Amino acid sequence: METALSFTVAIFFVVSIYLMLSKHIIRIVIGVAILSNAVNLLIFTAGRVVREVPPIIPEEAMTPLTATANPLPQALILTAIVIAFSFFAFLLVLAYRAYQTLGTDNTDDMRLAEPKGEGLPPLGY
Amino acid sequence: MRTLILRTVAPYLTSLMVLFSIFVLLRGHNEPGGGFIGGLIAASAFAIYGIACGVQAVRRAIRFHPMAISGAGLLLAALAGVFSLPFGVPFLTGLWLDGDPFGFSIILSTPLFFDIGVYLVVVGSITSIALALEERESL
Amino acid sequence: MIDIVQNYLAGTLIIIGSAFTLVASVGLVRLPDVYSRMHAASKAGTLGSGVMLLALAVVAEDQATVTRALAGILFFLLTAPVSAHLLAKAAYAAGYQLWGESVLDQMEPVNPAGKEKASDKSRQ
Amino acid sequence: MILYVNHIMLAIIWAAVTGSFSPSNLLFGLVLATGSLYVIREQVGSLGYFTRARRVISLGLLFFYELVLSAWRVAVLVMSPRMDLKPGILAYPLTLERDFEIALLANLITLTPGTLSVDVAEDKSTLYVHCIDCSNPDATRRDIAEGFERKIIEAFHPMSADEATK
Amino acid sequence: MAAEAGKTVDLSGAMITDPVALADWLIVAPVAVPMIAGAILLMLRKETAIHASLAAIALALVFASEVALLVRVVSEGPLVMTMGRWLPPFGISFSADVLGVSFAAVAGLIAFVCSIYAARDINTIGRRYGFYPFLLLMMAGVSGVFLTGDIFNLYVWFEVLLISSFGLLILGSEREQLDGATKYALLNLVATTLFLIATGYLYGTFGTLNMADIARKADDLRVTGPLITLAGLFLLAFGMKAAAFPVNFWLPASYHTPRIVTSALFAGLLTKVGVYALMRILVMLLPAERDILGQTIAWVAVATMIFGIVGALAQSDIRRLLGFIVVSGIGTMMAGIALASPLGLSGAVLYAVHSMFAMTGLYLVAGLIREQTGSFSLHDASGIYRDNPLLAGAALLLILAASGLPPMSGLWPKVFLVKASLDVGAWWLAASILVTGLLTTIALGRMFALVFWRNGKAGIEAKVPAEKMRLGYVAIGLIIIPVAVLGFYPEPAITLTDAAASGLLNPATYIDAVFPGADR
Amino acid sequence: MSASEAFLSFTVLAALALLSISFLVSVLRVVIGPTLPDRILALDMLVAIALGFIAVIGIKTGFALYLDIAIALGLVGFLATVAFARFVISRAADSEMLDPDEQNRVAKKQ
Amino acid sequence: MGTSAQNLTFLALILPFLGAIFAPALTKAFKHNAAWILALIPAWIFIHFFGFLPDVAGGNAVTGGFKWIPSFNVNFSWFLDGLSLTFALLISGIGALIVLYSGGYLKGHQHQGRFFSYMLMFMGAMQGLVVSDSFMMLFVFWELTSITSFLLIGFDHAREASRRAAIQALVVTGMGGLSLLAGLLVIWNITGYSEMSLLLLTGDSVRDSPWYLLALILVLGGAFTKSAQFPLHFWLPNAMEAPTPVSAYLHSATMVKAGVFLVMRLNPVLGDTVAWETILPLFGGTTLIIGTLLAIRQTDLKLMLAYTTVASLGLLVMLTGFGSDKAVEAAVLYLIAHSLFKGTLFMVAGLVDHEAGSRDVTKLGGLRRAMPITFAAALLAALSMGGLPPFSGFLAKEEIYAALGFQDGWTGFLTLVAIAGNALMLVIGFVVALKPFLGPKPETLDKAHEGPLLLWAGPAVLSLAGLALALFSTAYHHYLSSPMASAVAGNEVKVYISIVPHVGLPLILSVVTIALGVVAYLFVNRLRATMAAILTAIGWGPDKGFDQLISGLVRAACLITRIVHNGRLEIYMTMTFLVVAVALFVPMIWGGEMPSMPAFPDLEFYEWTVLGIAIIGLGAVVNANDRLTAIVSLGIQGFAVALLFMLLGAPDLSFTQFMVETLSVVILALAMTRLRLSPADHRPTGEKLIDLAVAGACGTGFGLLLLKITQLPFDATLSDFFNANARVIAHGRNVVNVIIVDFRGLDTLGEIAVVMVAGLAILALIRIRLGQTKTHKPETERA
Ligand code: NA
Ligand code: NA
Repeated sequence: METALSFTVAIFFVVSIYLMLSKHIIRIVIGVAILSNAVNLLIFTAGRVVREVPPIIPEEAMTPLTATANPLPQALILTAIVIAFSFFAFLLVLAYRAYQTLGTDNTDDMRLAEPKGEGLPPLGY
Repeated sequence: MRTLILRTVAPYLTSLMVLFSIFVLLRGHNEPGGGFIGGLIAASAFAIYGIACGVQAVRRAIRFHPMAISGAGLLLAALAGVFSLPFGVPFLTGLWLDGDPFGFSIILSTPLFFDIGVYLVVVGSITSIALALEERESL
Repeated sequence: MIDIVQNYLAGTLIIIGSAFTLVASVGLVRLPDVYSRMHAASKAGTLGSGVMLLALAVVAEDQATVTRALAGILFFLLTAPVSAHLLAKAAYAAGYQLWGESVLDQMEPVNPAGKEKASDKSRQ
Repeated sequence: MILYVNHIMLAIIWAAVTGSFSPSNLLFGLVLATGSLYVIREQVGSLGYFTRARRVISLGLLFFYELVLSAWRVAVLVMSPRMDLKPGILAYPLTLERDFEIALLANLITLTPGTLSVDVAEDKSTLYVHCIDCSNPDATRRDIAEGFERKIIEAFHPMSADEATK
Repeated sequence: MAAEAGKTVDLSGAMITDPVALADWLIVAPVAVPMIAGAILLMLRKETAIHASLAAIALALVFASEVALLVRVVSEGPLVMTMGRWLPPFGISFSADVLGVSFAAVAGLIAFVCSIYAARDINTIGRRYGFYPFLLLMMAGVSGVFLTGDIFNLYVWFEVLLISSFGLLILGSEREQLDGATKYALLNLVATTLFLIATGYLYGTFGTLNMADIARKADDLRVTGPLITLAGLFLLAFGMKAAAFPVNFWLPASYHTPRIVTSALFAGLLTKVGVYALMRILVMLLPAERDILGQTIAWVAVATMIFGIVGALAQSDIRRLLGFIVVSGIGTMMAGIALASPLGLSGAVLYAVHSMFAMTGLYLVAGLIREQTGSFSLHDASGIYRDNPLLAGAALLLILAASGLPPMSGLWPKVFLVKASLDVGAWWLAASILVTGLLTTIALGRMFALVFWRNGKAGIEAKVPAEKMRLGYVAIGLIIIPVAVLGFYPEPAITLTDAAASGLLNPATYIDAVFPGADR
Repeated sequence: MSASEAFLSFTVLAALALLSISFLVSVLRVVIGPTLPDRILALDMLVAIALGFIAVIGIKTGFALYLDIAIALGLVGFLATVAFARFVISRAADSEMLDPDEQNRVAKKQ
Repeated sequence: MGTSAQNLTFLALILPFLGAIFAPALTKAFKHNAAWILALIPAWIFIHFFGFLPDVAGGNAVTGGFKWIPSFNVNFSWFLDGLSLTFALLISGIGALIVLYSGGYLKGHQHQGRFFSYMLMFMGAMQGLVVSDSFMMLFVFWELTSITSFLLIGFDHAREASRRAAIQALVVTGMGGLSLLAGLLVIWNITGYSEMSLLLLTGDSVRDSPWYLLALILVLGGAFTKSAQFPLHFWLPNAMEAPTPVSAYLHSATMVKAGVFLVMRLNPVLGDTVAWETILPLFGGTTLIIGTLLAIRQTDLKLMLAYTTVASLGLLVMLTGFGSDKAVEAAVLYLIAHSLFKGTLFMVAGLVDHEAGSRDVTKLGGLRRAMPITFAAALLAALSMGGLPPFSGFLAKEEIYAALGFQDGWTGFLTLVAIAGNALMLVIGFVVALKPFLGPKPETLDKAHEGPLLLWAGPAVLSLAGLALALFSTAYHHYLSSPMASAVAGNEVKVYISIVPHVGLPLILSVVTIALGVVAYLFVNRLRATMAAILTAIGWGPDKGFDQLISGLVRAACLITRIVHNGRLEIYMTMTFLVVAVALFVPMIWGGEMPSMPAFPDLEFYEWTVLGIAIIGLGAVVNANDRLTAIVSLGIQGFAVALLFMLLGAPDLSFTQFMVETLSVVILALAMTRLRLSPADHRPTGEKLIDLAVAGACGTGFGLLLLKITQLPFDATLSDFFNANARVIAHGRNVVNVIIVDFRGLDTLGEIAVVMVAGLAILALIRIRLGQTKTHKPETERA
């Protein structure tokens, strides 16, 4: 299972990075969303995989009766998902505002902070 | 959105979803769920309500500014952590009051208040985002 | 004894449910326009998932799960037609045409949302 | 009165969902229901009374029957090698006036054979229905009028005094 | 309420049984106080009048608690509190050592000063849309970074401060702000994601997240585990946060776009967090791997210094110029990490502290320059030496500091780092540090000549009310005091940074504090 | 394993197979489109299939807790459709907002 | 040294700085007469140091100080031997006179107080420099002299020339300072000593070290820049932009001598090697000749003096590097004499400028009647400069010729250089001292008259001191020159020369020099014209070069920065991920951390399906032509991940993932509604391939590393603990939730802080619109 997941994680990364490398702001934002999934799967896999047994203690027991899926990476991923979602939302709205204000979805044209063809600073004293 | 059908169904759906979200919140300690998921469900409910009946309806419905709710959530969660201060135990130590007040096992405890804080933060923030976006739409 | 009945019933239900779901998916592919496809999704699809939830309720060992499964089905029945309606309304308002061989369209003359599209749309 | 009914219903749903009908849980459900109803206080109009329960159940039964039937028909249609379709949108003149009833009708229509509510006219006079077999629009209109619409009127329309005592 | 269910259970195997003294809560205060204050301000978002004072009080409290904590840590060694009473490594430990608390205290002071400056600079709309909550939450994040002893928790605090910085960055929504924020946000997101990825790998390898636990397990895993690759990933992730070349693009793209007080805050807090993390993770947790990467880090340091200061020379906008100087300073700190000798690390920490003060101060000065002259441009701004000698004097002192010239704070760390480089024969590293110092002198000297000495359009009247200027002076003065003290009498600070460096190089006391009595 | 249990586990596998096919078929509709509402509809369908999938997995593993996920999924799946419909309608209000290939599709019957 | 003396010396070191603080207020109160009060500071310091003379003349060094930065082994400690004490006396003595002179010179100036302040700070820095025992203290004061001189040169800040000169001085001397720092640190590393007093005892260990040459070059880098050795001399004439008191003090008597001081100080340590005795005379000699030639070319009094200062510094460096005790004696005598006559002449030049309104020799003349005292002082100084008896300059010149001689080709050559230089300096001295005062008086100068006491006191005292030293040469040698020469030579040296001329080679050379000088004075105008023609023909000098260097630096910086920081997010991203790929693969391959070949995964068919759907969804996202397809496809892969979590025993994750994916899609749809986005990928195919390669490398790297890690044994201690205690102690059956709210509650606290702040930030982003806040126009758009 870990092998298949490692392979899947690799594909997730390839796709997300490929999208993030584009100049299209929305594609980049979508890439960010996929990146978060890639990372979550990565953490999940790194914590090793046990199928189908959730880490929930049965009503009648005080500890799990069988080997369960590793709960810690799940908790970590939950935190990471929430954080990633917050960032995703922010980025998306930022992209939206940037598009609205700057009038372009091409990051090559978003160059106000570091404008093209800037002049030299004063050469005198 | 101008559709009678959605506008009619949405309030009921919303209240059902809010109810469900609280259920998920309270059960989180023992079954899948918890403050975050509960909060997301409630926020989804308000989003539907907002799309169907307009942002102002939601704002009136929740009375407080969503971000204020969010702030209250963070405050509650942090205070749940600080609550352990007089007991000579570290920050965020769980403290329980045993009991079974509602027939199913909710135990009053600092982790519960912490989780409620999480719930409020998520409801507040996500609702705020959805409403702000929706409001902008309907300009 | 109860177990056996539960198992057979649940097994049957999930086969029925998944079959309906498959049919709905096939319909999604085979039917000619978005409005027709909605019929497949909103009927066979809803029934399929509903039946499978029911199966879960059947095998459940506590009453809480049963009531929750039924509540879930209720939620689903409440939302499925609304989504179909919204999608159809949206598609129509946005000007997505009916299938070319549709026999009737009584909607557009009186629908203000579609008005601007009406002029350039050939009518059946 | 109406809110009270809603309260009870929501509290019962709460109990059903949590799986415990203990008094304290029902009480708690009532508290929660208050909260969630408060949220929609503007939209809640009058809803029916317990006396309508029988008619509502009757409507429900009809609906489940139609749902299964419709699913089956669609399945057959989809799986048949040569789909013989005559789709179209028809206008259905509404006699219902209240939003709740119109919405209910529209949803029921959507869930039943070969029909799909596309929209309600602004003036609530017409329901536009997409039919997968629109070869006989009048028959379809009649089916709706005598099926769901009538049942809805029975179940939810304001009753005259004598009806209430039946 | 304290009726604890665990009474019948033996807790000693799972929980800390010693009671926690009230004084130990000092370690939580730097995170909890700003967080609670931020939440309250958010709830009072319409009461903008009280925001500034409430935030200042909270930040003063934070600073005070950090100073008190520093006193304790210096006298008693690392202080640890494991949250939720769980035994480490199961609960999240806050482990305050000299390194972390020193950084935290400096950050606290800077945030406090910025809150004072902001009181004059941020209008009602800025307040209502959360300037102070952002500031406070950022401070909570920064404190969390410096205090936590858990690597995933470190990630969380990184994100807290990052999202708060987003908020500060976009407040105002000017056109170039949006552009800058887009780059800042995306590239920083990549950086923190890399950090998260590396943490995931680390967990998969070590099975633990507690830093002290990792430090004591690293020796065993060195044989089988891919620790070099992990160290490389951490280096990249934190290098990016620190704005090291060639992954520093986000900083020059954005630092000049927001309100000046935000730039000042960023200059003081953000990149240093990355430097701190590099020290903590690479030097303390993975020392053998850091040795292997040492040469790489050194070249990264050189490139960062040189490209940074070259960038500064190319700028017309004062804020952008300062942004590049921040970058080149990062290179200098990386040099210390590359050397990882006691002197080099002490120098790097000292440099970080110096840079936090000096760069914040310079950005605040830039703000007043704009108010006086109406421009941030070297082309236009002028005449301050004539119109406002006090500001010019303050600026000069900060320029001296940033250039590493006596008698201000920049001198000693630079000397430390040059000496540490020469100690190992890395003359090229020493030369880069010195050349960077010279080029910084040129860049800032030119700025001083153009903006302060040159008289432009004659007689620009200061349009700013004196009262408003006064608050700005107070803020800048509060920055200059430590800058001067670090220059004139650096001994106390050096004692601290030496202790910080030795704590990094000999983590035994740190580990013992987290796992008292445990056998290493 | 009793006969009923064997039956159940067989039907579970069969159902999973049917659902797997349904998944792929619906995904196909998302990919081929051709119109926006088609894709939205297919996504809606996917939610329904996922719901069934969850139910079947719940039966397979014996964990009823999956039910809550299914309910929540039903609810938010609805939200997604509402939002998409909202999206389509507001774009319709300003047809220039349509992507060019979508514009072609809307106008293709001319 | 007793405690009280120690305290007094410390007071002497910091008093100028304290004075600097109060100078503006004093000047505000007493106007220019504050000079009288402020001059008491250097005067008292002079007296304080004067008291050390007998002790030092007896061969003892005065030391003292206290710990400053013990952790770095840096002390605040002083070391007063013959060399530093002489310098200290010159600095404080001339300093007192300069303060008075400044009082008169800048009388009524708006910022006279500030000027006093800078002057005193400079004085303190210089004082500290020469008495420093510890390297770091020396360096600190060294840099402080650069900084204070920056402020003084730029005093007249409104003029661009002043600003340029100030920056030039700062850059050149600052560069030297850093070189010095490096040199001192290298020496510190070689010897382990960071104190002069200790270092002077271990010269051999430095000379024998393989790092010697590096240390030498670095130290000389400091000395040569400060002492304006060719080709780094250009900043000094430009520094004449400063008010004349600055020129008189910094650029003749004190600061520029710091380099010579350093060379002299380290002569016992670094000297006596081939490198030392080649480099120093070479640079010194060249500077001497070029300095004098350039001086001839000038018509401005101050510039002429400035170039002769350059020349003199060259001479001093040459002598110090010559390598004999005699040469050291000569250097010491010349240094003292030069300080006195050059200080005088600068002040005279300032006085003339102040009274006559011009410093152009071609426009000056006939002032002898109007300014008799000034004329007298100028004459005395010029004679000393010319090396005529009975002045201290004469003693120096005699000793120079005695030291150089014509022993071999090299010394003969250096002697010729010295003769030429001295002759030309004599010319300049005469031009400065005689030309303004003799001959007819132009009408424009009618109003000129003698300046006030404040102005002429300085030149008068200094010029007389130049005479007095020569007349009382025995005392002079006993107390000053011999101790100083001993300190420089590193061994006991006695100076005997007096105004009674040596009969022999030195005298002959002196006569030749004077004769040459007189002849040249007669042809000075022709010489000047010739030099001007030559310089015009060359057309380029280091001064111009400085401007070219700075603007070239700025241009190059722009070029580089516009390429590296080009404002294109796409490039930034590509670069970043390229580094990611490198960071993954290089250590993995190089450190041998690759995974082993895995077995084919054993998956159920529905697990394959879910993975397949995820991958199809990803493909659809990449392929999507319009954004809605992309969004819907995004939803597909998200749902697939959620299903995967469900299959892998993570219901909470699955739950959250479903919710989050849906909400992401919803927010996307809401936000995208009004955007009119072009559907196409903006990239041409070539770029796509590059991006794909980068993405592929990163993805493969992440996958391989993950595989490697999953092949390791896993330590599940933490999870076992959580499972064991979740219900028992923390009362929760859902272990994941217990971790979230209890075991790792702090993570969650941070997490909700993120959510809250994100909500607020998004609100701010949506709500605050352009122009709603107090706007400031973007600066960056101006170009
Ligand atoms: Na690209
Ligand atoms: Na949970």
